[in-house]
Amino acid sequence: MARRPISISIDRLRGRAPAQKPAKLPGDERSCPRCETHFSAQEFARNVGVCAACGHHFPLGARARLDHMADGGRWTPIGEELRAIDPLQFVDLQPYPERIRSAEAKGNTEALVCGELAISGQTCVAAIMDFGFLGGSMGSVVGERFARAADRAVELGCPLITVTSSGGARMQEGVLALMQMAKSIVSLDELNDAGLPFIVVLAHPTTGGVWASFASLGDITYAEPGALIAFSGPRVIEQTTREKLPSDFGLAERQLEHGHVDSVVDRRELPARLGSLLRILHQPPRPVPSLAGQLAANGSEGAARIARALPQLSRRLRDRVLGEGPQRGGQ
Amino acid sequence: MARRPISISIDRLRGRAPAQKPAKLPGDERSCPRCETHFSAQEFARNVGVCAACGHHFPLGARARLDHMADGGRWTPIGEELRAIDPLQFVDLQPYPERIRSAEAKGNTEALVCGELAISGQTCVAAIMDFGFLGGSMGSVVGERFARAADRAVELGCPLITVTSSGGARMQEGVLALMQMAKSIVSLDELNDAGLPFIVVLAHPTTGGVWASFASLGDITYAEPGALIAFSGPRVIEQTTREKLPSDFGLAERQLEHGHVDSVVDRRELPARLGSLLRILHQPPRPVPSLAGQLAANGSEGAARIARALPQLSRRLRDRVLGEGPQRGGQ
Amino acid sequence: MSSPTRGPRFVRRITQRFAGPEVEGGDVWDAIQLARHQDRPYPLDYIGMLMPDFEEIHGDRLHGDDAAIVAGIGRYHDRPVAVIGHQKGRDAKDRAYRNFGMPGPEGYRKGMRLMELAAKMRLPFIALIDTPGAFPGADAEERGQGGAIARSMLTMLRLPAPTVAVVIGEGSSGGALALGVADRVVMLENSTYSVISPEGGAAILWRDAGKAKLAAQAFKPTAANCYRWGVADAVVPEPHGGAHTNPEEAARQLDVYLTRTLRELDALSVADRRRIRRDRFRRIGAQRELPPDSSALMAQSAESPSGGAA
Amino acid sequence: MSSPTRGPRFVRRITQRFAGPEVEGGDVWDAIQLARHQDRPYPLDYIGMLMPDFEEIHGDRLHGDDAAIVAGIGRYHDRPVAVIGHQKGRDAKDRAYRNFGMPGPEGYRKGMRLMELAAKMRLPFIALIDTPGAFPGADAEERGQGGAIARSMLTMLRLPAPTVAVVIGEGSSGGALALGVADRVVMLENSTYSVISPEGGAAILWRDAGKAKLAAQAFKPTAANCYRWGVADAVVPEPHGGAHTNPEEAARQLDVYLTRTLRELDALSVADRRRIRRDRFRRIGAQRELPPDSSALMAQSAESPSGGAA
Ligand SMILES: [Zn+2]
Ligand SMILES: [Zn+2]
Repeated sequence: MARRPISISIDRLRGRAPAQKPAKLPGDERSCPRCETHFSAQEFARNVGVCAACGHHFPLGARARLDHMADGGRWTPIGEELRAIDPLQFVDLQPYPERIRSAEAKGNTEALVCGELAISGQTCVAAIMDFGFLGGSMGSVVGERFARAADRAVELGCPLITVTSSGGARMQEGVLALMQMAKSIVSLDELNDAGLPFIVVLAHPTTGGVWASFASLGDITYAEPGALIAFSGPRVIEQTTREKLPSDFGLAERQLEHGHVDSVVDRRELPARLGSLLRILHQPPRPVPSLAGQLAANGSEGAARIARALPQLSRRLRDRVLGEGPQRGGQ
Repeated sequence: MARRPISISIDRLRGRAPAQKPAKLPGDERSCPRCETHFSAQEFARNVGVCAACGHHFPLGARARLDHMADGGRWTPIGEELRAIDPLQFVDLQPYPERIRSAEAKGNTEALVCGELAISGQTCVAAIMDFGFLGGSMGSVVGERFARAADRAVELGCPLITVTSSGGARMQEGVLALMQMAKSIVSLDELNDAGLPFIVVLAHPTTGGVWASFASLGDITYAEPGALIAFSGPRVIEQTTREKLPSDFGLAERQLEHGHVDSVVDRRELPARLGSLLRILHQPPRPVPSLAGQLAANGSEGAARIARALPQLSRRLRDRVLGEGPQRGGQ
Repeated sequence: MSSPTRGPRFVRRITQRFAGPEVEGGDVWDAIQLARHQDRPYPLDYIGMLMPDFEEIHGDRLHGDDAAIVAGIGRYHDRPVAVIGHQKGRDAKDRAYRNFGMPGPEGYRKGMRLMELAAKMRLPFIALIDTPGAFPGADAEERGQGGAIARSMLTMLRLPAPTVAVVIGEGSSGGALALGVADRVVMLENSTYSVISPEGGAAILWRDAGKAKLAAQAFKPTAANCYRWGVADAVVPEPHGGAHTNPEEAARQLDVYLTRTLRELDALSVADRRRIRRDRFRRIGAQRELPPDSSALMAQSAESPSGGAA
Repeated sequence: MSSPTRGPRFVRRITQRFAGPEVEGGDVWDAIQLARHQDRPYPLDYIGMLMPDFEEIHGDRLHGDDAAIVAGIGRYHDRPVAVIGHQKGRDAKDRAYRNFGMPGPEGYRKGMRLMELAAKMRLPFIALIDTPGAFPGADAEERGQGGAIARSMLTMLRLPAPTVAVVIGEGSSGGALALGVADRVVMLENSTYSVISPEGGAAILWRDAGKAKLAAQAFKPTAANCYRWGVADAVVPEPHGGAHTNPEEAARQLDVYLTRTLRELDALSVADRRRIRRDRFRRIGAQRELPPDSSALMAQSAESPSGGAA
């Protein structure tokens, strides 16, 4: 039974220092902000945005993450047809539609990309945030795509996995963006009813309304090394309370110590870790017990006799009446 | 609308310093350990064991508490017929049966006295601990009486009130005493299913297994001023960790600050406070909705039609099937 | 009766009734000032006026008690109801004690205790929202501010009995929404509901908290707009000049609304209420959907802002 | 395979099978030494032997992570199960890290997270009990040690799927029982289950922790006695000399028991399991009941020790 050791200590779970902005270099070269190693775009891609020298985790796009996580890099998009509009006719330093257009020009269609995929042979649905699209901010499209991803997980009876990276709610959609927090919670409640696992991977940074909604409600929660995880960012806190924050404030490793994260996981190991987790959680769909059997088990033979006479009772009704929905996990 | 102010601040909820052992005086006179005022047994009884001068709360017997709380001092005992036995043939410095006999000789039959009563006209069941009976320790009789009190509350559809004062589980009944913690939790789950409030009043001292079971699970939790409330007592903690504890460690007022108590209530005001609370919580028994109506509301007309044809379905089954037991509060 | 001190009368009536056009420009800023008026009734004022008997609960059973949230059981029209609200302070000392109505995780967790009792006893749950946001502090973060807000929403969403959230002053950020996942969400006429406070938004968008007025104009967080966007189900009228000019009348209007709404919601089954509540939030948002065959980025059709009156 | 270092072989077989007479006097003390033997398998050892795949969870989402409790999801006979246990350390450093298997409230609250997941996914829940008791510390008290234990019991009692608690070493005090409110409670042959550790009991009863041997003889906390009292539903045999002499064999015996028991419990409905679980603990205790017409204190009849084999 060769496998990784199970007696994980906090020390071994510790990750690395926080990320800074990568320096711009000529051509496609990059430099690691922590160890200053230079490497090419190919090396960067091969290491899924992790510095091979020191393990620093660079930001990574949602599609690159999906390609990396999915068996054979194959995944089927969910909710791609959804696009942002400008319900408030919002203007700050720039009109909102212009911001959307320039974000879209970089190749993504929104700050959340969802797909159906297999990881180590296990079917799942993934909802991956992209910090490159308006700071991963959560607007109406993010909320609706997340909801459709959850719907699909319920349809398939499989786990939902999310990788978060977000500055929070999208200011430019005002209170409608705020409401997406509640909308994401509704989706989690649907998963709860279906008995399906919700797995969260916190990437740098996960802040504001995303941390204060679905991102903090994982059944199992991983975080990438050095990821900042906070409701209020360090700058806001320092300005408000005039307290000097520790240099590792809100970082994944510190959040682990404070009980908010199950494990700090290197991005390069994420597909294997998720595969193992999905394998453990996998539950074959259970036979829905017959109404007659249930009522009999509950000790009322008379009612059970009646129920046996009711083959027309739909499964859906049966589930609702008995308060026991189908229990499914894994694929 | 004359009534007490609702904007209660922590400051106003604060109580008084911890109790020490009262000094023995000749005759029936007592002396307050805090302010040294002397007073007679009559004065003591009139003030339900509270020093009229400084408000210090003396220990008070369970029967005196019931007489004080119940309208007109009238209450009907529950579980009085239960008595301790010696399942382990336990001997420490004294055989257990001898300890029981001398405790019984002081007038009480066990460390928990239960009764059915009215407070400000509201029916309720009370389970009151007596520190005078083997340090209020929880053995099998305490567990069984508590369970019967809870059963009676479910039968009556009324709230259960407990006043706790205990050194914890009763050593002399060994692991059977430990199990009474779990047994009390079962009773709370029965109250939960019936939707009935559980009100806790923490008196000095509430420690060990009593604090770590039903005493800490009140829907509303009052504490008497100066009551020590802890799982491990200060002496054990100081011996184990060699830390010096603050002088107010575990006291009601400090527990309020730490979020474990809703309000510190002077014993003299307790009947009025409980009466007001019961009045607020009072819910008339609800009509149990018909199965047909319920199923129709759930959107399944076919099933509703079937259900309308089933008058023989007992109410009990209906409740279980629909997952909605009768909801009752107040009397 | 704990009626608040009366402030100077506001002569200008700045908010149109919800049928009218939205409030623009400087008027939005005035609306925000009115929503924050220091004499505006707070939850304990409404509770005092509507619920002659009220038992406040304290503490989260974990760490402490948060005075920025008041929670308890009140007797309302001869039945017990669970009530919660963000409580600001009126004078300097009280304001500090209440932390300006900015809760920490302890406040939301106290709220979840109340929700648990409400679930067990099937009590209607009424939330009165009035906060500039959850408290931004390092301690609050380390005790799980984000998770407390998220879990508060989830717990509220699951309540079996009717739930009503009323924005009575300023509802800003997740700190407000934590108490806002209800069957019905309504706003008092001069209240505001926004993704963030104007100051917070200005600091982020213009990198200058002084640009709060600009931010307010961009967010347009008035009751009339929120009604139009489907964020508020109704707008409860306030007395002429604002709730602070006549708190009893403000409470009376709220009472009329709550009574009618609880009656409506009481008639539903637990399952129906849950479904309606989920659907309500599931629908909120404004986006467009490309037709199935469109070639990705360029398509513009099928605009479907799904907000609007519910 | 994380099998523990083998200790010196225990030559004396000190515990009778559960049909035999109870262990008396000095033998009880020996039983306690065996239950505490430093080479005895701990939860992570059993997990490693029985569940090739295991995902440990960390943290209570409130304050911290408690290494005195291990909790996670394991793959057991091709299905997911939730597993929790008190984890002592084997060497000095590990013992300090695990706080000698004495959990704080964070440990029990991590356990409640696992229970929540087990409830949602309807996973069987297996608890491996081995602790001298919950940690007695001022901080633990202020973060609600008592309430954490109580709530852990209540949460475990409500789980929908089968629950099994196994005392694998020493089960002392509420800190042990916090994980023990299960459908089936069983003890390994050389384990002990007691209201308090012998040292703790001696400190209270004789005011001298050195009288631990006397206390042990008074408490008689062996598996055989607990079975007789109805506290344990079964006793799982250990290899000759104790579990530490042959951990694989100990794990195999546990596996046999768990497999059979989960099969039995799986066959029941959620409602039946809950009823059986409640009834099990409702019945525990030993008291007598006076006949209805007896004149109070003097009556001696109707002795009804309700413990005994379930
Ligand atoms: Zn590097
Ligand atoms: Zn005095």
